[in-house]
Amino acid sequence: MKLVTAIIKPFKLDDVKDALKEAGVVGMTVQEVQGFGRQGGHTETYRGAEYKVDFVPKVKLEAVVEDGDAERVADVIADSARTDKIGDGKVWITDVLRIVRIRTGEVNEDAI
Amino acid sequence: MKLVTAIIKPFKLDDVKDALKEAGVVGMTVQEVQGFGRQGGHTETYRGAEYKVDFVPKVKLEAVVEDGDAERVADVIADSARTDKIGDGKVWITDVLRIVRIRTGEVNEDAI
Amino acid sequence: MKLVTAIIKPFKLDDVKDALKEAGVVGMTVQEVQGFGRQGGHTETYRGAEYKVDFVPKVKLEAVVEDGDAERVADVIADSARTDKIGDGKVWITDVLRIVRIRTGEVNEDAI
Amino acid sequence: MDAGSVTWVMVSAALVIFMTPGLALFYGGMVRAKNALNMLLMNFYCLGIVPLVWVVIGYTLATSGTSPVIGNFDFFGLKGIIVGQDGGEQLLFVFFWAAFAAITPALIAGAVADRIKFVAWVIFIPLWSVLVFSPIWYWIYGKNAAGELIGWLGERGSLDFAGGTVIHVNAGIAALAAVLVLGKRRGWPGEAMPPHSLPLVLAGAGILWFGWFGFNAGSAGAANAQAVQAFMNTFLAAAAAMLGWLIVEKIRDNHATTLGAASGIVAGLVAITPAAGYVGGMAGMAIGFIAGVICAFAVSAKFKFGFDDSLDVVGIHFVGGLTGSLLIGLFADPSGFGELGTFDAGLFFGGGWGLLGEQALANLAAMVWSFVLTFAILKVLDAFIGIRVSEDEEKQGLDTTLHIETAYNFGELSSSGRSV
Amino acid sequence: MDAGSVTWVMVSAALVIFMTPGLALFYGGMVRAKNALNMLLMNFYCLGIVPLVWVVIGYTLATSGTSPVIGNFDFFGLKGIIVGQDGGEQLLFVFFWAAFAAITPALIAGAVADRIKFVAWVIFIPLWSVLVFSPIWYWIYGKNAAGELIGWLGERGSLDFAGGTVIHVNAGIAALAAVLVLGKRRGWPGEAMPPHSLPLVLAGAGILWFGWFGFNAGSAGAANAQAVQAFMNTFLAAAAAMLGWLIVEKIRDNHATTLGAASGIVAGLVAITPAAGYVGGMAGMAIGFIAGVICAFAVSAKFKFGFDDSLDVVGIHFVGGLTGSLLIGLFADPSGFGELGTFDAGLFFGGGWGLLGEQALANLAAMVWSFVLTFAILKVLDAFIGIRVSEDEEKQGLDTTLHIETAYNFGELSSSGRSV
Amino acid sequence: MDAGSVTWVMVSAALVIFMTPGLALFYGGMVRAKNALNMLLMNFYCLGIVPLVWVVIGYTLATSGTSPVIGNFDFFGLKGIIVGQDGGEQLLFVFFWAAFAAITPALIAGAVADRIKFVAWVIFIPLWSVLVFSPIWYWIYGKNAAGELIGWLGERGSLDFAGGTVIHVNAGIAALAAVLVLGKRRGWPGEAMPPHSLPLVLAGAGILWFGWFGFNAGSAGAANAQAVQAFMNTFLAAAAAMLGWLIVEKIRDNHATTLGAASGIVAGLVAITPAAGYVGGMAGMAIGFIAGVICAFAVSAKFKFGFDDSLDVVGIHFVGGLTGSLLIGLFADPSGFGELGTFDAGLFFGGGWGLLGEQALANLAAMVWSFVLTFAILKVLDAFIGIRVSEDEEKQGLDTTLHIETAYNFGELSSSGRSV
Ligand SMILES: Nc1ncnc2c1ncn2[C@@H]1O[C@H](COP(=O)(O)OP(=O)(O)O)[C@@H](O)[C@H]1O
Ligand SMILES: Nc1ncnc2c1ncn2[C@@H]1O[C@H](COP(=O)(O)OP(=O)(O)O)[C@@H](O)[C@H]1O
Ligand SMILES: Nc1ncnc2c1ncn2[C@@H]1O[C@H](COP(=O)(O)OP(=O)(O)O)[C@@H](O)[C@H]1O
Repeated sequence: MKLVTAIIKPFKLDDVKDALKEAGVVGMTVQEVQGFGRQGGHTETYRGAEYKVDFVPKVKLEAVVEDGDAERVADVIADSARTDKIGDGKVWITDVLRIVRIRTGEVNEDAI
Repeated sequence: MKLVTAIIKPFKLDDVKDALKEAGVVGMTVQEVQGFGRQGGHTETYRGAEYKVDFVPKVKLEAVVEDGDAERVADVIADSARTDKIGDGKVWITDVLRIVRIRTGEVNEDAI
Repeated sequence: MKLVTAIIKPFKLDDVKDALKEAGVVGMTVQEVQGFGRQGGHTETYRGAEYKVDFVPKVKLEAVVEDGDAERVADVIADSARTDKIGDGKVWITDVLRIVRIRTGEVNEDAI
Repeated sequence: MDAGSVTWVMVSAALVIFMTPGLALFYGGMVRAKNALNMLLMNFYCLGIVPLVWVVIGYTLATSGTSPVIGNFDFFGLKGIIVGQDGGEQLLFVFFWAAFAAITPALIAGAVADRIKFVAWVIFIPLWSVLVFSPIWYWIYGKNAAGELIGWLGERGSLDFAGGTVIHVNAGIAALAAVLVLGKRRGWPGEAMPPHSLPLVLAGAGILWFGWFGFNAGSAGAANAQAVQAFMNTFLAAAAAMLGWLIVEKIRDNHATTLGAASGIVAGLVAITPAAGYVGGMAGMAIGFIAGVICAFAVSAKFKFGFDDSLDVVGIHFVGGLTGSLLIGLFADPSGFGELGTFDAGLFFGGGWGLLGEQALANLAAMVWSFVLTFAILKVLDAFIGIRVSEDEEKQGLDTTLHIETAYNFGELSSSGRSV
Repeated sequence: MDAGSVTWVMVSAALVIFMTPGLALFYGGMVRAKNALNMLLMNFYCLGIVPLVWVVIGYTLATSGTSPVIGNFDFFGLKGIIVGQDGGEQLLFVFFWAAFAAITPALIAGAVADRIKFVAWVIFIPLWSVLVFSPIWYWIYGKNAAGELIGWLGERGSLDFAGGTVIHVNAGIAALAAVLVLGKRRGWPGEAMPPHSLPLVLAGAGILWFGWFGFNAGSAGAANAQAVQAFMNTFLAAAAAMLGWLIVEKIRDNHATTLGAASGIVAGLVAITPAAGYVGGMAGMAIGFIAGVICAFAVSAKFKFGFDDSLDVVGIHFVGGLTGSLLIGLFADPSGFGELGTFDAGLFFGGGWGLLGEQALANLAAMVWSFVLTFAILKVLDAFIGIRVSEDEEKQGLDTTLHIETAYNFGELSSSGRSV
Repeated sequence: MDAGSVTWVMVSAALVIFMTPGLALFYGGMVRAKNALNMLLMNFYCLGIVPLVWVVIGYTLATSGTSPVIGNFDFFGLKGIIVGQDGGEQLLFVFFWAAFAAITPALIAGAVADRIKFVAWVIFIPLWSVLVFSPIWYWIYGKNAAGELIGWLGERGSLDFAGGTVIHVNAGIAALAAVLVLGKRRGWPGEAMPPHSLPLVLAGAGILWFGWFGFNAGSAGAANAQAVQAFMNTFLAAAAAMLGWLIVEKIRDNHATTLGAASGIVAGLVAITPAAGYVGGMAGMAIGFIAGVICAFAVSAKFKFGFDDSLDVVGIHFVGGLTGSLLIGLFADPSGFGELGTFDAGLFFGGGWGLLGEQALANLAAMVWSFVLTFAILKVLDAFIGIRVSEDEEKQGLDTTLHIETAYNFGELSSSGRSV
């Protein structure tokens, strides 16, 4: 199995989730993260004092998929998350040695 | 070393943590995440308008362990996190190439 | 490519980020997590009833880097995050099979 | 004026002033976190600009002179209002009413939430206050030096105890005009836009209810029997409306909600506003309950008709205010007020259909003027400066883009950053 | 009644009404985030239903007639209460006391937090108000048409200035009965259930203290010397109780806490409630300090005895109310009140043990009635509809399961979702 | 004293008391989340200790006797103040002023935020109240038994309607002394320390504005023409100052901010405090606007001079209070107040430079006394017990280290833990 990890723009999450569902991905886990990259941050001003905030809100999405699906899933994510503006994020793939479904104890392909 | 990652129900965290401590796992890192899966979400209603929230609160737990311990630790987590109800989550194992303890600079087995 | 993951003390984040920038790392993703380890937690008291909170706020930092940079980046993080007090955290390295920049579709080294 | 009544009106003024911060929390909690500060600021800004506009020009236009439609400049810039001469009696009402003038346009903020340019709002508010609020106020409350009602609606016998028509119907219909000019939020209605903090909404609702006792019972202008009755009615109407709304929810949606309770309270308060000093306690309860039920349904109309009234200003203030104002035509009962009962009786209390007709006319007049002027002001503003934020600003949220602040910085990460 | 006093009672009524939203925030901040809305709604609901029940039936049962134990139906549905006839004097107290009637059962919400079915609460509150609150009120405050105390306790000379027995001891012991019927929360006491927002708790405490000036000083029923003294005592008792509680914490736990300060304030306010208009300032300070210290210890009793009084209604309202009520027996000092000093003196001021005995009797009577009736009502409700939520609902939290809402939606993820 | 005025002063006292919780939220929202509770507690503590100190010793030192510089012990522990004798008139002002005494040192909390030891604060506050607040109060407001001003500044004709000098300049300069003793926060000014909850700040600002009507208009001591004028001025000054601050921001920073609006409100309220009962409405508006503009610049001075006044107590209270106090010298206009206009006229109203000189002198005297004493008290405290927390405590935050609590526990994880 492979773990596909994506960093995307928060407001694209619903689109990505729908695209993944369509592509047959039935499970995923997401969380709010802060990204640092080319996009740059923004400044905030409090009582005239200016601060630079370097981090930008992003969403991280993780899905464990079968080996053969990984590249396709990564592409589905990339396609549905794309806005063509800087800061669209990354998708990367890592190897998973074993996965267990806690409820049933099923392992690997059956557990996804 | 191996990284054991688990997605569990939030209210099981204390049980899992205690089980891991008993199993000799001395360090772990957790965070709140949102899960999408078979369990399904819930609806919310605001002034009569209904919304479907697809994501369910989950906790993600990560522990780097020695190679030989990985499967056992995964099983300990699965056993202590099980409620037999849908949405109990997953545990997966990935490979870690190197780990450093920041404080001391110790590496690998010594750093866990 | 390699994924360098670090668990650090929250107030060291700015230092680590600056050190990474200097070391040529142009992108990273961070998030707030809770750590369990040797450092121990703290107690809280509400109306005389005492509770033990085992988890300590930490920051998790992830950066995908080129294969050859991984160890150096891990060391940069470790050096800049070190306070010599217990709870400084860990850095670990895992393997990344493929990475895509969503905006452009570039892959691997070009996508970092 | 006796010291007890001076005290009552001062306290009432303070209470009504407190309502605008209350409204800010009520609305601020209902928008998404990324727009919370913009909402708070739109409300607070009204409490900044309107009192100044009111004492300079709005008050004199709304109260002085002899015309049936608008005041003159006799009190321009508080001219001739000297507390040392009348014991403060006139100035007392200048500021009591200034508080009403301030909250009225603030109500509109709920409709235009999440997408109006702040600079457009900044210009819109004083214009609206002078061009829309002052005239309608004059029509209903304008008096001559002898204290007789001379505004063309008030003179006919229209009743509006504390501003059902002048404030709620007026602001509610202006809200409709505003969203028609402004258009829907991106993503509406498909995307979920849940309140970011319901405790804040409830805190705001509590403050609004509290302040509304000054709004309604203070409008008696003295600590008298009418004030006492208005107080009781304000209490009962809000309570009954809360229940009315919750019952609709329980039956229709199978769950009673916290936002429903808060919304019901406000609907009841809106509805009793025009009627508070004209009806008995059981009628006050009935008006509240009816408004709670009607508004619980009315807030869904926007989905049917497709106008994005973000926080239901139309469904609650327009519909609630109209409901209460018309119900005066049924429930007004001068017999319970002794010598203060100098107004017409409603249909159920022996007064025939006449009063209901007057109420309908007054609301219609206010609706037409308010809708047309609001629409026109915003169209002109849109042509000159544009009234809507860019797509990027709307997506990222107005707080970081328009005010370069963020509402909440809870975590350790949010303190990360350096001064420049 | 002079306009100044009418104003004072109206203001006081508004303040007391504001206390229920204040209590909602105070309690709401103390529960876990997943149950925050349920707590807010339980409180707000009391402000919806109780005033209606009170004006229809509760008020007449609590005040009219000639019996020593319960009123009659003379004022059923506000019958015959016409502001035009008495200048509003009677109606003024109808709503002033309605505010007391509303907050009393709301206090109980703190004990049953996190696990009671909302529908059970909805039914319980009006029943409790009529069956428990009105009778006890009558026993202590019931008067005949000539204005003489005729309730069996009041007539004996029991003192309860603003509701120490009628409200706090009553609600506090009812809270105990309720948790005995309801059982403990799952996980209690092993699991940590920390307050989800202490700033909300403190905001609530601030509102409570503010409102309590109306509660206590308003209970003088006029802007007179007794009101002034009650005001001073309310200020000093809360201040001293805050210090008392913080000192206990510092000595016992080595740290003074914010929740301790808020709790101490409320304990002091509760304790001074029965005594506010009967004691001098230094006695007020002493009562507050004593209550702060006692309640700081009393809240731990639940762990010893194993009853899960979630937010310490017993430890603060029952214990604090009883403490204050009994201390009247020591500190009551009519000599400082001039012609208003028509009550008995306490032990320290030359009055002997008699008053203390009366105070003990009154509290005992209220405790028995309240405990038994509350227990019975909830047992019956439990038998018919069940009063406790399911395990799943309790675990997931009452907000999403009973009210299908969530209190907070801060992040970007929480706006994710689609309308259906 | 008529019941209307008694009511007005009681209401005003309640409003001023409510300001300290309001200040707690205002300040509490502005610090980082890890120090929020400590800030709330520092404020609430003032409302606990100061009233006690005031009734025991502070009040008598501030008001009794015949000396030009300090009172005597005639009213020690409320001795001889019996409501039954004077209808409560004296006690009324004991608690009204106690509320002022409580909030004054609470203001200083904003300057020392995030780093002062709680135990040092606990000791500092009562000392400061007796040694700094009471004497300065006496200098300006001290009267003899015949009601003539005998404090050395008041007797010369210095004007300070509601405490511009006695409260704001005093607390503001004390704040400066305190941060000079205490030193900067670690990381300041390089590190971002953004407000953790601006909605809380705005809620606090709303409460402060609301309460300030009691502060200023209540300081007339009666429901009279001067109270009415003071009320109007309080409204207009805050509104104009909000706009002034926002205009500076828009021009200088290109964005108007929510924190700017809240800050402007407070700056305007501070500035109008000394002047409220001495100037006309348009002058009130001008004073507010000027203060808003000046304070918007003044808050940046700390970066230039390098003193870490965390929440700008110096920039707002000292500068704003001084601005308002000096502007009395220009704008005071007794002619508008009829028989209450017994004070000197300012420069613009035919009074020459004399009043301005007196104002300058009074502020200078207050500044010197307050700065020197505050500096000395804290130096002594620092020598004996240390007034600054450890580096670890400062980094981890004062809530978990000093009070072993956390302000927020939103998520599921925060409930994880076991009782011990
Ligand atoms: N090397 C990296 N490792 C981990 N996350 C990264 C890396 N580079 C970028 N990211 C994440 O991707 C987000 C977008 O990257 P950015 O450089 O801003 O734009 P783009 O993806 O368009 O090149 C960042 O905010 C960060 O969260
Ligand atoms: N393929 C997957 N990759 C990553 N996380 C997953 C995946 N499938 C499920 N999850 C996580 O596990 C949680 C539980 O999965 P779900 O399908 O609801 O129930 P179950 O684990 O009982 O089969 C999900 O909420 C999600 O967080
Ligand atoms: N085996 C592990 N797997 C994952 N995270 C760990 C592991 N051990 C420690 N951590 C993380 O590192 C943090 C610091 O570890 P701790 O044992 O407290 O101190 P130190 O790093 O100084 O040895 C922990 O709070 C936890 O977040």
